[in-house]
Amino acid sequence: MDFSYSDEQRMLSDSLEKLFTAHNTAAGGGTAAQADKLWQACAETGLIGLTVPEDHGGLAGSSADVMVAAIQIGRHAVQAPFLSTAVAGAGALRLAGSDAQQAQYLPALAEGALKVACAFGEPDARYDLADVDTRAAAQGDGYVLNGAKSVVFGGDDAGLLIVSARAPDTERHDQSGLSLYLVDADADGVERTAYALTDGRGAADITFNDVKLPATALLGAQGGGYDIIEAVSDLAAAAICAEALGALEKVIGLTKEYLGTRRQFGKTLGEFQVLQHHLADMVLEYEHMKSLVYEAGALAGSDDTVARQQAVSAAKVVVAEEGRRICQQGMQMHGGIGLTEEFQLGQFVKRVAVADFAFGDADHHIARYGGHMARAAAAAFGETEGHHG
Amino acid sequence: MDFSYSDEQRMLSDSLEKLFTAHNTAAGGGTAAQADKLWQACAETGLIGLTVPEDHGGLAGSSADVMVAAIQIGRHAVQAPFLSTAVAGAGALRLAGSDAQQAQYLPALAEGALKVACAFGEPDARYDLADVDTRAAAQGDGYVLNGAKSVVFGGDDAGLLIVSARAPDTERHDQSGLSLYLVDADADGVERTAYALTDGRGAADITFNDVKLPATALLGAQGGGYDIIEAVSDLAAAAICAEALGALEKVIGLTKEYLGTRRQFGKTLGEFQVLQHHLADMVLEYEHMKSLVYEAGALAGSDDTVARQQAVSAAKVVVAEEGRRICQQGMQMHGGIGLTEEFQLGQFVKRVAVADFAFGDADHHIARYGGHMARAAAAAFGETEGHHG
Amino acid sequence: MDLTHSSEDIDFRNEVRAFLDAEFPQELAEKARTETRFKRDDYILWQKILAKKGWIAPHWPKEYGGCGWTPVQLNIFDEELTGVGAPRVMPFGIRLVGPVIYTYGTDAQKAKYLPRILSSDDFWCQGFSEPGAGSDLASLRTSAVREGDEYVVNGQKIWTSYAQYADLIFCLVRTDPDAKKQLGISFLLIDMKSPGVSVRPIHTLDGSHIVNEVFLENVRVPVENLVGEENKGWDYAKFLLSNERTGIAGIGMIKADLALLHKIALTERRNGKPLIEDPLFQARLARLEINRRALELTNLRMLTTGGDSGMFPSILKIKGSQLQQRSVELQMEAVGPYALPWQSDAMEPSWNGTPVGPQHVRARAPTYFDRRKTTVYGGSTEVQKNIISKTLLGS
Amino acid sequence: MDLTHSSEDIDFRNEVRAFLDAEFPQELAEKARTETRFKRDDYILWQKILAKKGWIAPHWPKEYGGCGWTPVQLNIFDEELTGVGAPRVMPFGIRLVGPVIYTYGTDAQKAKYLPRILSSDDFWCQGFSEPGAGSDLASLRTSAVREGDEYVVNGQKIWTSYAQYADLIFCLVRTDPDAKKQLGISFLLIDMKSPGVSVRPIHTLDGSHIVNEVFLENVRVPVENLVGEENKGWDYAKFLLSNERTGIAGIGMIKADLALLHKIALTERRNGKPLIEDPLFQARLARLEINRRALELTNLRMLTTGGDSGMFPSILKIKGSQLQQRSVELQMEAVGPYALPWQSDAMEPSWNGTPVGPQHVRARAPTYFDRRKTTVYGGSTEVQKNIISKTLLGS
Repeated sequence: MDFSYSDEQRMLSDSLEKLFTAHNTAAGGGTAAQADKLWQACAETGLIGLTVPEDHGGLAGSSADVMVAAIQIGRHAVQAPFLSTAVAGAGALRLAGSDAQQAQYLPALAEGALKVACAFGEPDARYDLADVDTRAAAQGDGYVLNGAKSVVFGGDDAGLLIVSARAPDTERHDQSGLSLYLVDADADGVERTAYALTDGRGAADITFNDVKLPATALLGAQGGGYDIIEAVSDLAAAAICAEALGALEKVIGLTKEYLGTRRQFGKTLGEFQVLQHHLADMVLEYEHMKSLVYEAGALAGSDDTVARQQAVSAAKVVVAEEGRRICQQGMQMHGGIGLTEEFQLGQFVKRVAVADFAFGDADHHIARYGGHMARAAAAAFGETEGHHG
Repeated sequence: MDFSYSDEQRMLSDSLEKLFTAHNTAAGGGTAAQADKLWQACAETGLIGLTVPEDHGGLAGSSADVMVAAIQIGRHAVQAPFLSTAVAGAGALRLAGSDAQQAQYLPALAEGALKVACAFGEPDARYDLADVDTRAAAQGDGYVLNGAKSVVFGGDDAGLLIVSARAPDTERHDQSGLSLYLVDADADGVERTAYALTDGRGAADITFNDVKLPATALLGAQGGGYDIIEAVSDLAAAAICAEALGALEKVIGLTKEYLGTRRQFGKTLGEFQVLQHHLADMVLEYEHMKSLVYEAGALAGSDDTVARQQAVSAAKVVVAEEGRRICQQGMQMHGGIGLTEEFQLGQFVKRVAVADFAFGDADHHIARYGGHMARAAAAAFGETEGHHG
Repeated sequence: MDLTHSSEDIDFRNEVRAFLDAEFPQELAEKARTETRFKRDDYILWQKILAKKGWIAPHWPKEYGGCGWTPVQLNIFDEELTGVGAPRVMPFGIRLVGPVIYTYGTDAQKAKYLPRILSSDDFWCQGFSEPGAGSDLASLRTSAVREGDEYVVNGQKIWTSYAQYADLIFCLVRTDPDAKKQLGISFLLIDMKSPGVSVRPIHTLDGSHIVNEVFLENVRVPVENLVGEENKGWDYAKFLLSNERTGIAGIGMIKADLALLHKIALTERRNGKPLIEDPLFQARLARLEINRRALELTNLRMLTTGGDSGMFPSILKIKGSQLQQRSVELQMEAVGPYALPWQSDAMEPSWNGTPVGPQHVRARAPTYFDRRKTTVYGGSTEVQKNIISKTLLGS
Repeated sequence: MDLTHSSEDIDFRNEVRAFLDAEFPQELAEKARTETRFKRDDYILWQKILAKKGWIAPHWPKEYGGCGWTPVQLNIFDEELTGVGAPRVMPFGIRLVGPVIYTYGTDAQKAKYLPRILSSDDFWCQGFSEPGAGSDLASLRTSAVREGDEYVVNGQKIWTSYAQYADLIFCLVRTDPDAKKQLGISFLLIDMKSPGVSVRPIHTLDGSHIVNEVFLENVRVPVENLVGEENKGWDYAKFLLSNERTGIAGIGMIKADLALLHKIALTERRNGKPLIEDPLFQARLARLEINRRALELTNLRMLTTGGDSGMFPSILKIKGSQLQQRSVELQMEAVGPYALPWQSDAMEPSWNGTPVGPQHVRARAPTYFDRRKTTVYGGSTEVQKNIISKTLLGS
């Protein structure tokens, strides 16, 4: 039982701290050229290939290592597509890719030459990853893809899309009908509407109109997509929780600083007991959240699906609910200044707001956690009958 | 639009204030003799016959008048069975009784000579009033009753029980199979286990074993019981909300007083900003609750079933949730003393705890309110289809 | 006790509805429907229509152009207007400085300003807050030094809503630097076109531009622009702030927000059902509705009984601002992943890009951030709770 | 970073389980199952079994009888014991006064008291709080005046848990009435059988009798019962209270509460389904479980890293006491109308009335009221938040 960073993790964290400080990421996304430069620098530190196997040019890092990196990304409000490429994209290729596919894509990914985005969500699906209406029909040796994906993280400038689609003869929510396909983002019939998310990072809605795919586009087994989709989504959820944790550390730090300096009615704000207790509440919830985010980081890559889902959902619920509350309290205690674009609090608050609604909201994860809980309870005590009779 | 008491209501409230103060009800239930004396005094002021029609010896008061009385009952922690006899019992007889039945029972009720209890709840039914397993089978001219009722308010010493039971050939949850029956509490086959509720008032679990009932025992139409049961339950729910409101006024008053006098760290507690704000929160929620309790009182007797249910459920949800929170905060601010039997805070807190779980808990009423809300929304905007496609 | 509306009130509501059916401009209705941000011309257009009807300042005394309506009628009026999505009547002239002028102003000031407030020919803004003086308003430092028939004003105001549209600003200024905090303050009317006045926009987290910094550098203001007595400005400010607070529960707005929320919750689906039928979301929504109900009743109770005590405005302000926030928070929750794309620009009338998702998702995240201000301005929640507990416990 | 238990820890857990299987008395298990209140003999019975095994004071230094376990093992031990419903080891001797004696006591005191604490031959209670000194402990007024070889003690203690069972009480007394608040206090050990000591029960809202008032009238206490130096008692009290706080998160208890809650939620039904499958109840329960998970991890994080700062005990105390309350609150909600019958007496071993409803409903309302104390004692939530904010902001 050890909650502290390993030496390697500490080094990773320190090097990212230096890198992001040097690139002044907290000032916003910057120009395209600046973003490219940062991305290359990230590749050079090994960040992009963090979870890529060593023989494909990566560091073979764990989900806990991803967490360490993501905390720094959140603390520095980095807008680079780490989550979509290095966590989700690399995760899907690692988990489902054939040797040939891994060899084809992972080295380029780790070098920063290939951005990847996972396109799982659909306009009407909310957070149900099995609710897929995009269809891949067999045609000749390959497939033809039709459908629409929405709010694809990193979809704005990814070169490779990993798309969930179902066999045409399967029903809308049937998990076993799902497969994953590798799609060149510049292929004919791929159309994307790019936009920024609340925290400034890029995303897209993407439609596929008769997109022709070769046989080699299939990622993993035919009909075996759902488990991969869930696993990748959990990797992303755990990472965005860690990002939020880093951002919340800043929200609390800024608030603490403001309370210590801003004066009103002849005192610093920090001398008002009500504000002291609000700050104490923020820290209280933050520390408990931190433990859950650590656990989610540790288990996000676990083979034990139930343990993984419980840990990720627990962290996600608390990040969504308490994270939102901490941000609201932080804004409130800053007064007007906390609501301006100019002051840096806003970008951290917006970062947390994205974590709130990405990869399943609180209701989604409370239901998933509750389902596991109910099953475990039933197994422990056995189903019982009405007792009063 | 007028939220103030009428002159008659003010007189009723004042006379009860005097009566309960004179009988020192806030000191507890007292001896049986003291309780009898109080009950007779209540009858003499007209309290027990408050809603009984004038030609049966009552005051023909409205549900708003019941609310006015119930607030005083809560403020003075009166344990007399007002709710079971004067609200629920009288309500059921008024709403469903034939002329003969009303003439037979209501005058005795109003005089304080007959206590009545409504036995609707069952051991396995939780708050579902249609979930009735007690059965009344036709036999000769009359019926034979079998079943069990639980947590019957006033069931400990009522002379007359009003029992919900279903026709033997109807299914467990079928509303249309329900009827009401008047049962002599001393009849053969009636067995009761009497006990006190958390706030000290009397209740009972009651079983019926082949209890023979005459034809005249049927109250209201055969199979028409459910609407009456719901209406009576709403009368009781509105009244217990008003009781809780009165008790909460005391909880807040005692807390305010304590904050003003108790000293710690060289100051009165009331000088600590955090405690000031806790008190402000209590009052803030109390004032909003008060408005809802008033509305529930005004509409509890309404013929507009939807309006009645919405108003009662709204009040009940807030009394349960915010009432509990106010009590917790009140106990917390009193520290140890607030948790002792000796100090009077406890009995008001326990009063509110009974209102919390009687006649439907927060989940029950939030679902009822939510159902009306969803239906109204659908009617206003029309059912729509998935929109993103 | 009678909690129903009288037949007079019902007639009145119908009269307002008929007026709105006939007179509320189609173009404004369309902007409201698409959640496009109103601009200066939109406000003026609507205010002039209300002025023509004689309904621009209903709560003013009749002699100055008011309507003589009961508090309940004023409430109905507010509800119906916000119900159709009408731009809110800018409060700065009508609700704030107008009553100060007709209560404390000279005849000349009344004659000069009141008609132009009613006609919306002058657009006003409010110069109270300063960088170092937010909730602690009385610590303000903008100075006005008398030189002959003029005051020379120097200082800075902040959080000035719509200063970019304004013709005039009413300011609190310090005229006696030696007096104790509240005692040396005066209430001054300043032409925004005066030399030395400059406005710097403050962009807020929601991506909009409403508030500003206003810089005052050697601004010369005629002494006739002083309202009431010199160094008595704090009294007028307190009078003005008490008017500000009563309208701030925002019940009309909350009802409009909830109507939109219902619409969204009927459209969005979870587990194959409309969100409004999802047990968790329905319970949250029902709780919010019940709170709205409680606020509305409490507001009416206060209006009809005059309030039990001085803490009622604070009680309404706290609950009202909470619900104004909570309703848009649930709107945001309702659209799920579509809360993520940032489409604040799509709310600008001039925007012509490609929107993401259906109409109803665009304003969700920006509106969530925008509403955070409601617990900060007009006396923060913390300040209101101080007021309540002071009323309860003495001080 | 490695969040799994080591194999040593797993072995240890199995060892504890094996011991409990073999040694936890059936009669105590039955009392736990039926939620019957433990009495003096129950506590002593169990403590003597633990003492025989050598596990009665595992966190003490080995030289005094401790086990040398790691913090994680101590945690496992606590979890397993509460998991089977074992009576909690009374903290007054083992957790509170024992460490004070072996840290600050004389050799004679160590020799006299420590063995009898370990063997449970002495039952201790704690005399800190006074009627006018709750959270503000240092304002205590019980006086001890030196007369020859004795102190003469006069005063009153309150909220003294289990004073009715106690052989000895450790007290804070004021030995220097002129010194500033914290400076004139001493730490005294008093025999409860001394003339002048009397105990008055305080009955609490849950219907139980745990706490008492203890009156001290001209009680003569030998000077050798002074611990450490005269007027330095505040330091020892602080040391003692810091020990009190670390155990107070009550994770073992929360887990046991949740196990019972699961059982109830599987049994009780709503809309034809077990309550644990009801969306609203399930979400509440899941939220509580997630909080329990967070508390447990945070506790382990603190134990293994030594805590990031001085605020950790307060963080654990606040969250722990909240969850200790919340879990029994949900237990009460789970039984619905059966939360109404008041059956506190049915929790007494001597009771022989007719219970209402099934076994699991009886203790619900009393336990709800009993648990309200957890946010009051051991430093109230408000005091803990003061500590946290002081750590964050300085003071």
